[in-house]
Amino acid sequence: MAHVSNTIIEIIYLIATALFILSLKWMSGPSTARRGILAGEVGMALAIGGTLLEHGIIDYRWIAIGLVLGAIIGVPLGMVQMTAVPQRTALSHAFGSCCVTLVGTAEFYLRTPNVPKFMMSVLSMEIILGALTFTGSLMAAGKLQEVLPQRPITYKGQNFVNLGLLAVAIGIAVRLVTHPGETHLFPFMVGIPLVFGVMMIVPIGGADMPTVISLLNSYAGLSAAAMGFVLNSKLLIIAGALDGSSGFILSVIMSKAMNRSFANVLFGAFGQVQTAAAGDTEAKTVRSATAEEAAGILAAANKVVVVPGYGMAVAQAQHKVRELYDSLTKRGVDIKFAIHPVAGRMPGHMNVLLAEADIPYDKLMDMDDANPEFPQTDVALIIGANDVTNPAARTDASSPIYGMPILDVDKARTVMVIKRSMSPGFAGIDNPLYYLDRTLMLFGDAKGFVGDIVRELGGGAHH
Amino acid sequence: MAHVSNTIIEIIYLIATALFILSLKWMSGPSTARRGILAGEVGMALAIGGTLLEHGIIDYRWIAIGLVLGAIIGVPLGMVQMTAVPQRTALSHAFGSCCVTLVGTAEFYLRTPNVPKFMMSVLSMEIILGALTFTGSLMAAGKLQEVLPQRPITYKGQNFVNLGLLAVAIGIAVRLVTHPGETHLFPFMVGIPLVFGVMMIVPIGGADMPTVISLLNSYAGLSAAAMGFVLNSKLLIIAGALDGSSGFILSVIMSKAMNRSFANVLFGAFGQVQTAAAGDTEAKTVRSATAEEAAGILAAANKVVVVPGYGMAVAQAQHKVRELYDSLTKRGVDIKFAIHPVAGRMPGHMNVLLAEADIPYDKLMDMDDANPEFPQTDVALIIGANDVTNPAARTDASSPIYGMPILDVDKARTVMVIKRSMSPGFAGIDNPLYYLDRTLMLFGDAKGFVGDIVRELGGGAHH
Amino acid sequence: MSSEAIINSLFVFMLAGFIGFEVIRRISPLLHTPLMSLTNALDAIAVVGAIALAGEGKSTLATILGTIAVVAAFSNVVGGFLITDRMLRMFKSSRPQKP
Amino acid sequence: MSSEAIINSLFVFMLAGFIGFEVIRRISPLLHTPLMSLTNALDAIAVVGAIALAGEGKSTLATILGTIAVVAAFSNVVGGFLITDRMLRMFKSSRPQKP
Ligand SMILES: NC(=O)c1ccc[n+]([C@@H]2O[C@H](COP(=O)([O-])OP(=O)(O)OC[C@H]3O[C@@H](n4cnc5c(N)ncnc54)[C@H](OP(=O)(O)O)[C@@H]3O)[C@@H](O)[C@H]2O)c1
Ligand SMILES: NC(=O)c1ccc[n+]([C@@H]2O[C@H](COP(=O)([O-])OP(=O)(O)OC[C@H]3O[C@@H](n4cnc5c(N)ncnc54)[C@H](OP(=O)(O)O)[C@@H]3O)[C@@H](O)[C@H]2O)c1
Repeated sequence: MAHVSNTIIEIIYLIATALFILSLKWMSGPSTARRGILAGEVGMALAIGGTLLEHGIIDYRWIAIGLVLGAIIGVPLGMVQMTAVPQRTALSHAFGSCCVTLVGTAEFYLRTPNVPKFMMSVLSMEIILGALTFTGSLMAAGKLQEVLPQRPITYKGQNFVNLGLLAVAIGIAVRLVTHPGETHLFPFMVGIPLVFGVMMIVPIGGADMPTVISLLNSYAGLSAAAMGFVLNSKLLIIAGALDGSSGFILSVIMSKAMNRSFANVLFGAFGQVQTAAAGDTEAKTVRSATAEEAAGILAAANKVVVVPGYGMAVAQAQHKVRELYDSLTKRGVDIKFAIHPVAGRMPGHMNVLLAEADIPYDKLMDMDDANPEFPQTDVALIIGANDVTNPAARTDASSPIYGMPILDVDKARTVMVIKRSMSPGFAGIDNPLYYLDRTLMLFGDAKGFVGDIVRELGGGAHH
Repeated sequence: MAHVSNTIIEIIYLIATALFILSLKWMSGPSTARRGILAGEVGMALAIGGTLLEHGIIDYRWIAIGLVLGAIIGVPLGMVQMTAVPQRTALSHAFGSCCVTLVGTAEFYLRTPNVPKFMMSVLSMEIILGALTFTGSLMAAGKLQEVLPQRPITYKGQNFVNLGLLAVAIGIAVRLVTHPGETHLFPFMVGIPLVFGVMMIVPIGGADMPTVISLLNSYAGLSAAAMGFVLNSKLLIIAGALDGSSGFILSVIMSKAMNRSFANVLFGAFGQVQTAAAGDTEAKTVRSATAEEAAGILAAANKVVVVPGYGMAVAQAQHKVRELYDSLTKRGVDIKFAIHPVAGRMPGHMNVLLAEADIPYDKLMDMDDANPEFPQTDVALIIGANDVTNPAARTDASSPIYGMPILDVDKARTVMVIKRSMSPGFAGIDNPLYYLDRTLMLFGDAKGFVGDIVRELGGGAHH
Repeated sequence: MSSEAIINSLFVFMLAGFIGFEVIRRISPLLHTPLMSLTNALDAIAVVGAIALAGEGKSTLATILGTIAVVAAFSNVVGGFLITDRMLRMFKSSRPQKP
Repeated sequence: MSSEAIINSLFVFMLAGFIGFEVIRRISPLLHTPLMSLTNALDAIAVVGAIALAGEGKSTLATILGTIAVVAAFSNVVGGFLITDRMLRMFKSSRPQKP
């Protein structure tokens, strides 16, 4: 009987797994994505339900308490502002890997001293990855939320210390694999990675966090998969593998689009981004314009392409941008949006913000669709974007972002750039785009300036 | 020890499986396809090598004999003419399912009378699917090779008889699941599906075979997967599942492109294609032309699109077509090929033939790329194609192929059709295209006629 | 943990890895942010392991750690699905959306 | 055949099915014919089962059937790879082919 119903539970897990896979398949496009979530939710419900049926379980009180508390914490985590999504993501990685680490620890103390070699190796992997992801993600969240200093903190021999820590942890793991009885070693195998997680993030600038996060994402997936090996749960192995590959692929995409060597990312993106001295800026001259003039040019245009960037996010300007979109559309101007894969601070950042402001997603073009359009574009309106529009990536072999694929805004007839100053963006380098004759700088906060333009347009703009 | 080395063998299988999957991934495009084969070959070598290492094996003589004989038979099967590929494919399905059936039979007699229920059910599935695929594929091969009568043989209550047979076989299987000791029933569980396989193909016209073949392909895959369940071999399960889904997807593609209900295919494509009376043909008039005139028109054209079909295959005309391609290209005419997904008699049939004749594959357009081109095309030269160019599919709701996606050759300025007569194609229906004013019929054998055109072009064609 | 169980797990891991790559690679950049929060929620399936620990009462330590682990993981389940759903609700098309 | 083995097999089958669909669906029609012969060759992996039968000498019947099965399956292996390779050799691009 017990036997049979275990089989039933396994079959429930099988179905849950299939639903998880379908859930990701359906995320492939907006039209099926909602169905995707549903599949994921049903799968999760089945999996949890199945577990609750398991025979080993004798006491449901603690489980109940845990679930209730979890829900209570989860709801606010689900309701955060869209602009807070990056740190929220980091935080949830921390929670996930916390769970994995705790389970791993408990499993060890339950099984020691007789833990088979393979089992002990995956267990160690689970715990080391889990622990460093836990503290690492917390640090990342802290930096993104700016409760921790954004700027990289570096000191001599840092990499040496960090890698040293990791080596020690692995050494202990090896020892435990051969002598699983030496329980006194175990706390170090948990503790040292916890420290390493912190040290690993310390030298990384806040802006680099997104890449780190999705890397931590794949670590979290791997540790979950390792946990699956330990508990011999295919469901966990598969979920972990899916999560791991997702994180991995996203970090590859990011590092490619940021033109950073992938190795550089894989090894925790040590070191900070080089800040080129933007001293020679004063030399060259830029043309700036007022909201009134900008509104006039926009109203006169047939085809406008808006290029949003990190600045729109920090300024929370997306709703004003929506107003701009409306009033220009009303005037019969064809207005579209060009989204660079790493515009903003996380993959798809701009898409979510614009979607939040109810801008239809079929008006959003990705880089490959957008670039052929710029030559026929009257006005390219850049709102708080910088690096992703930097022509130096195409032309100047000495530039740190040389070779990074960018949006060819400089091909448009007129370029207008909304930003607060001449200061550089994430890559910390100057942008020759601003010194072109066809370029107009619109200095000011994205939200405020776009608001002004909208007002100008509202009050029957010129002609 | 034995234990360890079994693990090693399992790991070899793991690698082999990964290579099989990569092999299919790399088949996605011509540039990586060769690598795909290599991966498949290495995987196969590993798998066979691993098996030979297994401890159970005490006597290698029979294995050696089997492998040698297999190789001797395999080589000629690998060297057949490209035009013989359909029947060759059918034959290899027969061989594969023969192997599966034999193994299943042996396994039964080794394990009876104590065969667990689940085991017996998959074993039955393996044998029933295997057996019917075996004879079914042989029949298909015979019809395609034309050693068997091509035309469908039908009689009253045929479907009833066939489904009845299948039902009986399944009934026996059920009985054996509950009473695995009743060995006397077993031969019937093998024999009846063998008969069913024959009966299933009898009523199906030779031209329908390709669809049947890829359906049998997915059956073969399924039975192999079932065998994997019986032998508890993940390698087999995975290979079977891959093969099964491949056959399934191809038959879906075909049935879609042929505008046949997918159910109709799934249930073995029972019943034959309705042959519409093409009696009213004489009524309408057609214009025909000589090779000389055709050559003149082609030489004068800027853009020519060739639409090959089944006729080119039977006439073995691909090499002449290559000559035509060369001489027109030399004259600066832009000549391309439009390939309908179900042109010919198997998926990708035309692509292989044209590739055999060294026509570069980037000159081959699939339907979606080709159709927008026809309006700017001077001459659409149809060589032995018929149904895939039949405008009735767009216009005539009463036509059996109404709704089938076709190549819009009738949008070209001039249409030239090489075929031997006015007789219909696979779908057995008349083709209104032939009665358009812009259409010229070039009556003759594809090979001969194209040859004549080439000669005309060679001998300084008009102007 | 029998060596067969290990092999099984390796096979499953390998296959799941392939699926992960095939599927994720084809998700449109438009949805990369919701994708992150969805995989987050799915990964929180680790909660099943935690539940077992918290419920099987094998040792006080196990129960305590298990319970904390349930809290951590389940908050991800709830939060992850919630925010993914909220994000996707935002994505609207100007054309009537084909299902 | 333990129920656990069954479950494992089911998991593997399910995953492999997903991979099959994802991968095959994306193979260009250009290569559908070689695809057919390749899957053919791969499916002939059934030869491993046949080899075991023919070699383990559990019974005369098993040995005989096994040997025939080896012949049948291995001819597919050889023939399948051979013809697939021949076909793919034919596919040439007019542009220099990028690897
Ligand atoms: N998306 C990802 O996944 C990801 C991950 C990691 C790193 N990155 C990196 O982030 C960068 C993204 O490029 P990006 O062009 O979107 O941003 P960016 O290059 O970082 O430039 C943002 C610009 O916005 C301006 N800005 C800041 N606050 C503003 C406000 N309130 N109002 C108006 N403007 C404001 C800033 O100029 P002022 O200070 O003069 O206003 C700054 O130049 C890339 O270098 C990318 O590699 C992206
Ligand atoms: N590709 C697949 O996977 C597949 C599978 C199953 C069924 N089918 C079906 O097969 C058909 C394929 O369409 P199709 O246009 O390629 O072929 P088709 O519609 O069968 O027409 C072939 C034409 O070629 C002509 N022909 C035959 N021998 C010839 C020769 N020696 N020289 C010159 N012409 C010759 C015939 O006309 P004459 O007799 O007057 O010469 C016939 O009208 C479709 O109906 C499709 O549904 C395809």
